[in-house]
Amino acid sequence: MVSAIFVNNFVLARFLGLCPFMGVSKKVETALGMGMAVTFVMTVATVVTWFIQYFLLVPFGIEYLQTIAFILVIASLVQLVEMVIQKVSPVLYQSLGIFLPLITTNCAVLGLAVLNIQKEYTFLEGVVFAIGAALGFTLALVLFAGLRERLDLCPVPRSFRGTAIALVTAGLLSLAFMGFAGLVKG
Amino acid sequence: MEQVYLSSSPHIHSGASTPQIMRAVIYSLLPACAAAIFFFGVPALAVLLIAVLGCMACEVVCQRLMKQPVTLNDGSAVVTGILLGLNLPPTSPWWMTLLGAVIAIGIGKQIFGGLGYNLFNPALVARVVLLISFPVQMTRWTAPTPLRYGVDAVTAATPLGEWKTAVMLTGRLPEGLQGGTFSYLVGNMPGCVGEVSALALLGGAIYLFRRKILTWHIPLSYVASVMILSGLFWLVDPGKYPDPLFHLLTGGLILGAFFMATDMVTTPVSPGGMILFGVGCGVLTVIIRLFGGYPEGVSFAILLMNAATPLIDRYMRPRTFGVVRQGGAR
Amino acid sequence: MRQLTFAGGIHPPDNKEWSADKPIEACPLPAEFVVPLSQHIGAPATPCVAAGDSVARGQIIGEAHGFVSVPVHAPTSGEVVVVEPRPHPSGALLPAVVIRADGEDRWGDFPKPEPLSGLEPEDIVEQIRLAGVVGMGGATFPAHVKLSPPAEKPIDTVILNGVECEPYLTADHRLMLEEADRLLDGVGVLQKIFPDARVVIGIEANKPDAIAHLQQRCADSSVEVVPLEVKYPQGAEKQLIKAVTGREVPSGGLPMDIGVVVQNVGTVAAIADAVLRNLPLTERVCTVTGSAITEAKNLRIRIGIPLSHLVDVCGGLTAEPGKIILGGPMMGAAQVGLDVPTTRGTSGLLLLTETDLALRETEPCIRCARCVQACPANLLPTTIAAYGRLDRLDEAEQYRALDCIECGCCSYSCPAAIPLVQTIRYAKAAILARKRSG
Amino acid sequence: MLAAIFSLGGIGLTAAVALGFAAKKFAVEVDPRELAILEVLPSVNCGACGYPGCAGFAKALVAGKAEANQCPPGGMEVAARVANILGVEVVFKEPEIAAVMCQGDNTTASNRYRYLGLTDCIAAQKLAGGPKICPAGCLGLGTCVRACPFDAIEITAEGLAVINRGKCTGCRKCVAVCPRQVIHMVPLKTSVHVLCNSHDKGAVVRKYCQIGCLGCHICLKTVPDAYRVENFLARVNYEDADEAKAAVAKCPTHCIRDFVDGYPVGSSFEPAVVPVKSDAA
Repeated sequence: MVSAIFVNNFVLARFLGLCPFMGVSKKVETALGMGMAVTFVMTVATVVTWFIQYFLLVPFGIEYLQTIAFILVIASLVQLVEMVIQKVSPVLYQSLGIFLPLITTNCAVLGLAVLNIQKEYTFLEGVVFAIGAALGFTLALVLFAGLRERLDLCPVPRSFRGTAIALVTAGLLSLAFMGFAGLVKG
Repeated sequence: MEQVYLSSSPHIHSGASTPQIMRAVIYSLLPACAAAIFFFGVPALAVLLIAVLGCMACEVVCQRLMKQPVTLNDGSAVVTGILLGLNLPPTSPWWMTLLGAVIAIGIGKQIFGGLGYNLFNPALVARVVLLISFPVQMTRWTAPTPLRYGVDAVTAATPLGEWKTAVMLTGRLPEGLQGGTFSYLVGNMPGCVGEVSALALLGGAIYLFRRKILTWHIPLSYVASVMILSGLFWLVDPGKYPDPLFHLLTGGLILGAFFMATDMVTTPVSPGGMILFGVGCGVLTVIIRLFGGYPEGVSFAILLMNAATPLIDRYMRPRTFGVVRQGGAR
Repeated sequence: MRQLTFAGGIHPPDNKEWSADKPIEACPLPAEFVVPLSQHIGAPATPCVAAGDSVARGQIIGEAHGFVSVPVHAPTSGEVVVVEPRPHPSGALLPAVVIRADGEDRWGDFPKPEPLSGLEPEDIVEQIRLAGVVGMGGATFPAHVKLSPPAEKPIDTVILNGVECEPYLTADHRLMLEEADRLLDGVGVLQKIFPDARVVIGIEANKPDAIAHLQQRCADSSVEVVPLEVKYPQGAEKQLIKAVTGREVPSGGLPMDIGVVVQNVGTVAAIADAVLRNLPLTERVCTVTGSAITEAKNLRIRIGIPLSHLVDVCGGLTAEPGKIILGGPMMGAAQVGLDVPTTRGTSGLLLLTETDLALRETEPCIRCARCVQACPANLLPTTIAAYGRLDRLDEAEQYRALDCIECGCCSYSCPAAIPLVQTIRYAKAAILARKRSG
Repeated sequence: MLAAIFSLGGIGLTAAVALGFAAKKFAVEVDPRELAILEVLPSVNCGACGYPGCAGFAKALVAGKAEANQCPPGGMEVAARVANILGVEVVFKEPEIAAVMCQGDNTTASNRYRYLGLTDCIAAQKLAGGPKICPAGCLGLGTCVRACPFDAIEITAEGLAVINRGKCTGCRKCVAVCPRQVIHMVPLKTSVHVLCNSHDKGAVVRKYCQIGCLGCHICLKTVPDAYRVENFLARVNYEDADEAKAAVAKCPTHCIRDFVDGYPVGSSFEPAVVPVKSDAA
C-alpha cells in the first residue's frame, strides 16, 4: 500500500491518469473533490471487477472480454458518482466539468483493475492496493494543485504559460518522487 | 519648487534589500568553500567556479532571451551557483557541472518567472536531475587529501554509502564507521564538495543567524527530527542502524538543513509552517536513508517538501490577532 | 524592570533626539487661519458663520451632525473672510472657514465651569463632545463616542496612551513632562465617568524621564504608570491593550467589547480643559522636525495654521523637501504642498529630504517572511498583497485582509521594497466596497 | 459464446437498473435550452451582461429576465442565435466600444507630485486625488489593462491608456474600474472623438494640459451639427457624426482625433477601421 502511494505512484511513476491530473489540478478544492471521486470509483471498481473476473469471466472461460466488461462496470460507476456529485455539490460538479465523465476512460482506473488481475492479488490485497493507488493519485493531484495555485501568481514567460509550465512542474514533482525509489521491494 | 514625492505610508524603510541578503548568504558559504578546497584541492575549486560562472551566464542569457532586465546584481544566481557546486562531487566533469548550472537556472528558476517564483530549490533540481541522469559520475567520490593539486585521487565511498552497501550485503553495520566523529566534524571524509565540513557550515550558519537572515524554525526542526527518528531506530537495533550523530555529521544534512531547506523562496512563510516543513524534511530524510534505494535522502526530502510548501502555506496560517480559534474558550 | 509588549513589530530608528529636549513653545499666530470643517472621522460639520461675521476664540463655527461628529471652533478672534473649499490634509479640496485674525486673541464668553463633583457622567460626556475633543494621536475619532459605551459593555480598564511609538515625534513626550497637571486633571474626569476602572498610563521605555516624572506624581494615587518595550507599533490601540492587559480585541470588534477604553494623553489633557475649565479644543502640541527643517521644535499650535507658517517659525527649510508628512513617518499622510492647515490630529509635521527617502524600485517577493515576522496582527502580508494586486478579493479576504491595522511594519521590513500596506489597503477598500454593494 | 453474451448482458442490465434507480434518486433539473445557449455564448465570463458569468446569463435568458442582445462580446451574431434558441425576436442594438477620452500623457499634461507606490490608478487616486493636476485625465497606471479580459488596452511609454478598436468587444469592464471615469462607451461606427474629459474652463485646462479641450467652439463652428459643447467640453454628436471629421484639423489643441488616421502618440496599435457587424437577424 505504501508502495502504491509513494513508490509506484500511478501518476508520477507510471504516468497513468495524466488527463485529469492536468485538467482538474487548478484549485486545491477541486483536486480534493476529484481525488475523492476517483478513490471511490477505484475502490468499488476493484471490488466489482475482482468478482466479475473470478466468478464470471474465469468460470465461463471468457477472459478475452475482460476489457469490455471492466469498462462497462467503470462507466456505470462513474455515472453514479456524477449524479451524486451533481446533486450534492453543484459547484464541484461545475468545476470538474468534462473531467468527471472522463474518469471512465481514465487509464488509471482501468489500469488498476487490470493490474490487480495481472498480479494475481487476492481480494484483500487487491482492495488495499486500490485504496493505496487512489490515495497516491489524490496526494499527487492535491500537491500538484497547490503548486499550480502558486504558479498562478507567477509571471511565467508567455511562451511557457498554461500547460507547458504545468508539465514542467509535473516533471519536477515526479523527479522528487524518484527519491522513494527502492523504498519498498516489489 | 521641485515637486514633492507622495506615497502611501510608511515613509521610511529598513534599508533591507535582496542583494544584501544574497551577499550575506554568499559570505556565510565561504568557509564551507574554503574547507572544500582545503580537503579536495583544485578539482573542488574548479567545480565551484564552473557552477557559479555557469549560473551567472545562464541567468544573463535567459533574461536577454525573454527581453527582461538583467538582474545579475541581486546575487541570487551566485548563491544558486555556489549551492550547486557544494552539492556536486569534487570529481564532477566540467560538462556535468555546466549542465547542472543550466538546469538550475533555466528549468529550476527562470522558466517560472525568475527570482521569487520558482517552486523548487533550483540547485537541488539540478542535483537530482544529474543524479538520475549520470549516476556513475554523481557517485564517484574521492578520499580527501588536504591541499591536493592533481586529479589522480583515490576513489572511496562516502560513510553513508559505505553503510548502505554493507547493510544491503550483510544486514549489519560495518566496523570502523563509528567513532570517526572528529573526522566527520571537520570534514575529513569523502563526500560532496560542500557537505563534508560540518564546522565550516555551522560557522556560516551562525553568521546568518546573527544577521537575522536565518530563523531557527527550519534548521532546528529538521535536525531535531532526524536525530530523534534515527535515534529511535538506533536504540532498536544499534547493530544495524547507525547512531544519530553519524546521521548528523555525514552526508548533506547540515548543508541541507541550514542552507538548502532554508531557501526562502521555496519554503513556507509562517513559523508553524516552517516547523512542519523541517519535520517533514527530517522524517523523509531518515526514511529514504534507512529504507530507500539511495544512500542520501536530503535532496529528495527537501524537494518533496518544496512540493508540499503551497499546501503547508495554505493550511498553516498564524492565528490572526483577535481571532479566537474554533472550540477555544470564550 | 519587566517591560510589557505584544508579538511582532519592528524597531525603526526613532530619531527623537532632535526635538525630545525642546520645551513646548507657543507658536506665534499667523494673520490668516484656515479651519477645515472636516477634522474628525465621521460626518463633517456644517458652517454656521458667513463671510464678514466676527468671531471670538472658542466660538462654534461649524455644527456637528449626528452622534459620531463634533463641532468646530474658531481658533482665535477675528473676522470670517470666506467659507469655501480649501486644500485639506486628505489631499482633496474640502470646505473650510477662513478667518483673518484681529490680533486680540479674545476668548468668547463661556459660563463658569461647574465643579466636577456636581456633574453626572452624561453631562461630562456632553461637555467633551461640545468642546470638539477627538482622538489626538492622529486617528481623530470623536472622544465622546469612546466614553459612552452601552450599558452591557462595562469598562474595567482605562488606558492612557503615552507610548508615542512613531519615530521623530515628541509632542506627547513633552506634554507628559511639562503638563502633567492637565493630564492628571483629565484622569480625574475619566475616573468620574468610570469610577471603578483601573487607570493605566502606558509609556514606551525610551522616555525614562516622563515615566519617572509621572510615577512620582502618581505615587499616592491608584493610577499605574507602566513602562512598555520600545517597539513599533506599541502605541496602536489593540497592541497597547494586549501589552497592558493581555487581552485581545476580537477581530472586527472594539476595545469596549473587552471592557477597555484607550485615550491618547493629549486627548485626556483636552478633556480636562473641556470639563474643568470649560474651554473648547482650539490648540494642541505638535512636533515640527525632519532633516529639511532648520530647527526642530515642539510647538503649541492653534488649529487651522497653514503648514508654511510652522516652517517659518522653525527657521525655514534647509533643503528642498522630498516629502511633507503630517504625523509620523510610519502612518502619517504625505502632503502635496505646505498650503494645507493643521487640524486636531496634527501630532507632527515631518519634512524629509529626498536622500532620507532612499527611493527604490520594487523587486519580486523572495518570500523571506520578514513581513510575517513583523506583522503585529499575525497576518501573511505578502500573500494578501499578492492576491490584492491581482484583484483576487475572495482570497485576500480569506487571508484576513480586513484584520490589517495598516501599521506599515511589513512595508518597512520588506527587502524587495514592495508597497505591501498600500496594496493591502487597496484590497481592503475593494473588499469593503464590494460588501457595501451587496 | 452464449455465456459471454449472457454475462455481459447481465452486467449491463444490473448497471442499467442501478443507474436508473440512482437517476431518479439524484435527479437534477436542467433546462436543455440553458445548455444550448451556453454553447453559443462566447464564454469569456466578462460579466458585461450584468449577470455572473455566461452561465448566469444563460439562466437569466431562459427565465426571461434578460434580453438576447445583452452580450456585447458576442455582438448581434450571438444575439441572433440566442434568440433563435429561445424563439424570440432579436432587437438590433448599436454596437459600442470603449475609448479613453484623454491624450494627456507625461509629456503633455502636468503633475502635482511624483507618485511612488503601487502601479494602480485606484491606489494613486486615493493619494490626494492622483498625481495628475487635471482632475479627469488618465493616470496611466494600468488598472484598466488588468481589468480587460481581451488584452485590448495598453499603456504607452509616456503613461497613457489606449484601447485597440480591433480587439475591444465593448464589455465595459474598463469603464467600471476606471477611478476617473475617463473611459467612455462610444458607437463602434464612429471613429472621430474629442479625447478630453475635463470640464474645467479653457484657461484652467491650458495651465495643466497642452492637449486638452478648451471649449473654444471652433469645432462647433466648423461642423455645427456634429458637435456640441457642454460645460467647456466639446463632444461629438454621435447620432449625427458623419461630418465630424472635418473639424479634426481645425482643433487648436489637437484634442479631436480620428482613430482611422492614427492612434495617440506612442501607441503600438495600428489605426483601424473596424467592420460594424451588420444586423444578422
